[in-house]
Amino acid sequence: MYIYLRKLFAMLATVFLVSMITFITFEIIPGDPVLARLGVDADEAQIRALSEELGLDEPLSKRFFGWITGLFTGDLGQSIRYSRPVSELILDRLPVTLSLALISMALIVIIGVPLGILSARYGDRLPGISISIVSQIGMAVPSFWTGIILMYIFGLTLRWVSPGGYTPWSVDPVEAFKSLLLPAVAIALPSIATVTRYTRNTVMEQMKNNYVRLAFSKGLKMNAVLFRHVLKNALIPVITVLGMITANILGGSIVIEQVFTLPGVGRLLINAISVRDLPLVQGMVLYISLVIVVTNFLIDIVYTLIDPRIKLR
Amino acid sequence: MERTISEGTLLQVRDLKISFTTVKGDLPAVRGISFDIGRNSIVGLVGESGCGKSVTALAIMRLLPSNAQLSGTIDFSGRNIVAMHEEEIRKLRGSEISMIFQEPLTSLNPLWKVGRQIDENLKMHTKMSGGERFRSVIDIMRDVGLPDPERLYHKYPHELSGGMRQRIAIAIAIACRPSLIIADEPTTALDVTIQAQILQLLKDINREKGSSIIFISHNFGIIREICTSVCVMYAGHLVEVAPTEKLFCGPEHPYTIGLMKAIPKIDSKGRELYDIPGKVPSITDALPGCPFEPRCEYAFERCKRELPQFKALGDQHESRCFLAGELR
Amino acid sequence: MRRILSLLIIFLAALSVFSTERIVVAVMQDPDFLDPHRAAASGTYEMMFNVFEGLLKPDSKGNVIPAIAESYSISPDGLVYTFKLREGVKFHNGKEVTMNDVLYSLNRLKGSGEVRGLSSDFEKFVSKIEAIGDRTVEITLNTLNTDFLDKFINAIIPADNPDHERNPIGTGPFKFVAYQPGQRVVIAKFNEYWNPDLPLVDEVEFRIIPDNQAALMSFMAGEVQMLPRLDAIQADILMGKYNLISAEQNMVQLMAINLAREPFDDLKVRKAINLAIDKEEIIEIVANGYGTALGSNMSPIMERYYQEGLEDYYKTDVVAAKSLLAQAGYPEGFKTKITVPSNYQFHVDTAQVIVEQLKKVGITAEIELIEWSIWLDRVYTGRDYEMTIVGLTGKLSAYDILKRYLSDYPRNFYNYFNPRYDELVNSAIKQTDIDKKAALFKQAQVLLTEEAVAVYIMDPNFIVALAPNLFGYNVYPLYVQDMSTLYYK
Amino acid sequence: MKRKRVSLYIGISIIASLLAMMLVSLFYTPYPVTEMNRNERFAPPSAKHPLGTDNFGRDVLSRIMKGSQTAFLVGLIAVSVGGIFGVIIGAIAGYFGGILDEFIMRLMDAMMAFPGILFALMFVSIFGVGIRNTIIAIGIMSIPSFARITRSGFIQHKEFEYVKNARVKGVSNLRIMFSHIFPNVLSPIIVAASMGFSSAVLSEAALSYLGLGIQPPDPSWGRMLNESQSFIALSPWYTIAPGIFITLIVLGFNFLGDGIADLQDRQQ
Repeated sequence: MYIYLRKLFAMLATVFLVSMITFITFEIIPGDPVLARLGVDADEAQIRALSEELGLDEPLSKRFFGWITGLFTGDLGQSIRYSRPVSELILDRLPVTLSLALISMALIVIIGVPLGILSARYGDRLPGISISIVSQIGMAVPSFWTGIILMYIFGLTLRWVSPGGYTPWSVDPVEAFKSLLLPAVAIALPSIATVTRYTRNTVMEQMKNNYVRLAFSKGLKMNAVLFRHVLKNALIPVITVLGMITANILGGSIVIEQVFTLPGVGRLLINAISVRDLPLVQGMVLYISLVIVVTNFLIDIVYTLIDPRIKLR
Repeated sequence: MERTISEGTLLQVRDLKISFTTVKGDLPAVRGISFDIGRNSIVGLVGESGCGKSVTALAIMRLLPSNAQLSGTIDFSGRNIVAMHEEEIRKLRGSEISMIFQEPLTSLNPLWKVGRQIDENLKMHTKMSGGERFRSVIDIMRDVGLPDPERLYHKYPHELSGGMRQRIAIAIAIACRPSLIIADEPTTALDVTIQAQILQLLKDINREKGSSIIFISHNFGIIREICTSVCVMYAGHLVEVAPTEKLFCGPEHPYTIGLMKAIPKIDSKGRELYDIPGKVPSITDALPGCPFEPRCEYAFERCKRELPQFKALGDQHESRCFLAGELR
Repeated sequence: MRRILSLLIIFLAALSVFSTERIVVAVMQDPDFLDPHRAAASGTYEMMFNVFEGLLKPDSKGNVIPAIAESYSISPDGLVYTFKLREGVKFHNGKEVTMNDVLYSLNRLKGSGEVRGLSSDFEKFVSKIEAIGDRTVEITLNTLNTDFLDKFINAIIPADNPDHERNPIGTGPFKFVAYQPGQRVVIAKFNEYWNPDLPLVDEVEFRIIPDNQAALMSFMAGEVQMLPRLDAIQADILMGKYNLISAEQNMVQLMAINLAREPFDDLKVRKAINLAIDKEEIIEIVANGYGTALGSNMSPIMERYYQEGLEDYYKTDVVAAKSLLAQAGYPEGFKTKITVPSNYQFHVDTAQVIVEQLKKVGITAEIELIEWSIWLDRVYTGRDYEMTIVGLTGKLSAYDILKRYLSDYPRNFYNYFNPRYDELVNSAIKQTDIDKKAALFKQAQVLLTEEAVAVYIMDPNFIVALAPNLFGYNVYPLYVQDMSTLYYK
Repeated sequence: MKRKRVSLYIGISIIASLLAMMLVSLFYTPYPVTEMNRNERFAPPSAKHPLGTDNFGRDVLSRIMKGSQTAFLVGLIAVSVGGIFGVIIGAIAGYFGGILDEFIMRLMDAMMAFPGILFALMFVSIFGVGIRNTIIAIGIMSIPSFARITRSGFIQHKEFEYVKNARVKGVSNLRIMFSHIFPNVLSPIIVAASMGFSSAVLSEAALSYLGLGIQPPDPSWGRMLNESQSFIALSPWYTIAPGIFITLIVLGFNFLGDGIADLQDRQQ
């Protein structure tokens, strides 16, 4: 039980570290949130009113601890740019980014892993070569370029999906899924290729082991050996890559949300940074670091589930 | 020399050739060997590493890599394994013929419980229900001398000692009561005390379960301990076949004689160890005549040109040498 | 029974969907404030123009016409403005507009007691706001400001509304429905609008799509029916298939020159730069021809105050430019930097054309892209730049446009301090006679041109694309989308 | 066997040709890279302009050639910065484990969680604007991915016999890590490198949007891809050209990496 406590502490330490860096960064990079919001035509009286309301002149340490204490009561503070609670803004857009991440992660695992195994099995023969070439190209194509092309083909010419239109899950799940599928594919494509290559490499490596020969000597078919014995052993490095891919998906979704005009957290983050909306950026960095820290924690857990030799340290 | 199939023979190998096609051309690993495995006998396959004994074993199981070429016949109770379809031989693997490998640590799947790895065999080849299989696995584990099988069932390979892991491998091999077990140097990686227990175990299995065993090793001491008859291999050829005691008391082929001399004796303290001159020919060397000719003391002109045939020396003792029977 | 009832409701709702006429408009940014007195960004007024009205409101010609006020009069000395309230004007919450609301709104702008006002013009110029009976209000200025009339388009809002930001209430043709940050602002028809025959559609959604390529795609796919501020290049793509309307948008794109920096304090250098730059080429390459060349800080759409002919004052002349540079002591030219905000591709492209043009006279200009917030901080406030390109959105009052160059203007980032110019502009604002006032503003423009304070490039035309069946769009000389006159046919 | 060398040859040929183009562009391009031509805007690919012209009438081929300098610069420096530090950090964390590993991994999580764009903004505001600093920032941003992959490789391999044997023989930890374990962990790292390369080239594009990447009018493939986006309907070739070249250079390094990894595997 002690291990889990230590892990929890480590996770909180990371989140605290990231939040502190964010605060310090905002002190370093120039740019005044009040002017960024009101723009060039702002009237002096309006600038004064907003600056007083935001209280930006308080010392850094006071604001940081104010934010931390607020954290415990679940209050992430007020967004400077939108004058709304940060938590409300994030929760409003979380479903898009989360469902986008989940769909693309599902695509990556469902397509990437089997493809990797197939290309490992038919290594030198035609299917093996063609899979690896396609996966190479998939990895190389810039994701927002694929986004534009997909949008062009399915949005404008084939009209299967309405570009720029996003219907929330609560309104119409089918429509919501349709509008998220294309962007999810654009995000997933490069990562599918990566997972395919990883799985192929690790499966081929595992095939050299003696336990594979033992499995064959038991009279198992090739597929049975691959999926019952080799796959589980080959999954460990693949899962590490999946951990890393979560970070790419979060990063990738920023660009893809822009191309498909999806109201996700990614776009909000870019916007918040450019208008120096510290509380909002802080809230989102918190959310992103939680997602990453939790995913990595889950990965460590999955390691121990798969490989009894590895203990949770 | 034609051999009739007597009902006492389980496996008959006739003129088995195995070569591997590689970028550097075809490498002949086994250059035509013939031998028989009698029912519930333990036959030793012995020779220095690289003589083709492991490849022969894998050939019997048809587990050679895709670039291997097989010719000749391996007759297993009426059916030629070499000609079998993959589906056919696959049904035999694990049920009729099974195999034990050398490396206990790496030959078990590290991520599976040991019990389940035994159970998989039963699942593949029997119609037993889950409960029956579990009880059967426990019995088998007890047969191979594993303490407290109920607890051990749920352990993982890395939690067991080398000896115990090899016992699990043996349990896997005997799960479906195969008629033939191929043991490829099963005790080499174990220390002496455990080695003796494993050998005793194999002997018990052979006696009680009636499975014949092909025991592959380079250690004559072990061979003498466990085998009923021995085939000596050299550079892809079979050079001498004989019942165990006959081979150790009266080896006929120069190579076997040399090997016997090389075995250090208790009373040979202080005397220089004998070593066969020269080195084992590489797989790519063409060997027109007798393969052992370059290192043979008794070699003469004819040995260079012609490959000697087997000469029967009575009581199933044969040697592939022109001077067979005249050397001592 | 209950099941049939619910089916009926769904059916009715479905029916209403068909009958409600909706227009989806693509806009670039979120509103900065929904509270009208605190909103400053032009992008906000563009939308909320449909929700709020002041005592007066602008018409499509750029004049101010009565709205909540029925009529108005200005005292001979130009100091006292008297407004007579219109009968039966209602707020979106159904309540009638009372004198108390008018006073509350005007005082909120002027500020009362220790609470500072939200409009520095009201704070500076207004001395007294007085109600006469419950239908007339009188506002007295402390000094003469003939452009002050335009200030009365500031919104009148209900005094008893606790949260103007989350729940904005006005008197305009549309009432506020919802705002989802980063996604959309939705407004709907206000049935009790004082002008009964407006608006013509039931609902308008301003959908926030910052990426102009994505906006174009949504428009072509029919997701969006109106695309204001179309990218000039994209206009060619839509030409013919959709109806496009383009006009000057009263915006001045200029390349500001930091007069406090060597060598730009020398008039000859600034003249040379103006002579080197070919505005026609910039308009053709960057704005795809959709632009009107300028000579000074005024767009021709402000007809009454616009000084013609200044755009040809510096006819492109490389030889003359080089000789001027030589006279100023830079025969070989010099190196300089053009700082441009990175998120305005239009200005970035302009800078790239200018770099090529300046090369011809020996000036090697390097482009330095900086992020918008840094630009506001370093250039607009800190005045730490050599040359920069920016677009200033138009205002109804000429004074508001030209006051940026006054010596005492806090954001005079040109560092232009010319008492002659101050005198011209400050006296113009005091001039009640329109013609005299216009003449003074025109002289001020000539001064800016003669002194080459900046390079006045163009008024980039405003292009709006409308769905084929959408009609009734009026172009305004300022950042406004009047949705009340639009209808489907 | 044959297939392994095929990917090596494809990789080498693609990279060689792109490298040749880049070297040529150092001193010759068909047209001056920033020369505009008013009446040849959006010209389709022709003999005169093999890849057509952009919205300023500039020759796209010349800009692609010049842009290749940035692509190689950004890709190689970023991947080497990220790779070297990432692998070292990952190796230490994976090999030694314990508290050190815990600390390093938490630091990596923090770096991964921190938005890259914010980091680049901060890095550049401290160390000054310029393509050099932007590239280093991109490099630092890719350290966590290398570290994580190397660590997982080291964790797995340190359990193997050959490592235990080396320890028993008294070989120093450093030698074990870098001459024994590292070669066995090379192939996943190479895959990470090619992945790092492509994301580096694309982050330059994203950062150039914030004014941090290559300053115009100098071209970079990322920026060209970004800017050409709004002309996709009018002159699709202007969008396709940078897209293809970015794909090509990443593909080239992928195949190269794949080939090296396989060659290296086969030697064992």
